Amino acid sequence: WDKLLIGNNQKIIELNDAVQKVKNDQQVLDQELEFIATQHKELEESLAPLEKEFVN
Amino acid sequence: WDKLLIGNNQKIIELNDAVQKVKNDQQVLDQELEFIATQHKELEESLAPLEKEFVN
Amino acid sequence: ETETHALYMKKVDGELQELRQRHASATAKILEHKRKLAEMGHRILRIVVKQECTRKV
Repeated sequence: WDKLLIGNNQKIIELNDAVQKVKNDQQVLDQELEFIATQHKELEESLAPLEKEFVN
Repeated sequence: WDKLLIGNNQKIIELNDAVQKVKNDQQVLDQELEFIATQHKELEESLAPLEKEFVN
Repeated sequence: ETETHALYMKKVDGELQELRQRHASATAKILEHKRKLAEMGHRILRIVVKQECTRKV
């Protein structure tokens, strides 16, 4: 029992670290997504006048 | 030992919350990625006629 | 109780494994999106250039 209890305690610490790492990785991806959204907006904005001219 | 057990219990509850949150965040991230894919497709579709007209 | 803990942590281990896989796939998708955006930016630029030329002629 003792061994299992101590092992669990150790494992909890490891898992907490692992969860933290996944969280950090997600944050990086969130930033990337924001970057993509900004770029996409820029492209749309540069496309708008072209389309306007095309229609006329 | 009781203290350790209670501590483990508490930490596991916290761990559970953290994992749940990370899972939800990943879900949101995946949805955002799908949304971006749709947006890109739309942008590409509006590019096509312009290219046909101007770039030959 | 201690055994339940051990069992639960095994489950968390598996969930983390799955999350890492999803993360890897999301990273790949993001890279692909970035590549696509760069490509579309290039295409838009080409249209702008051609349109400008047409206008001057």
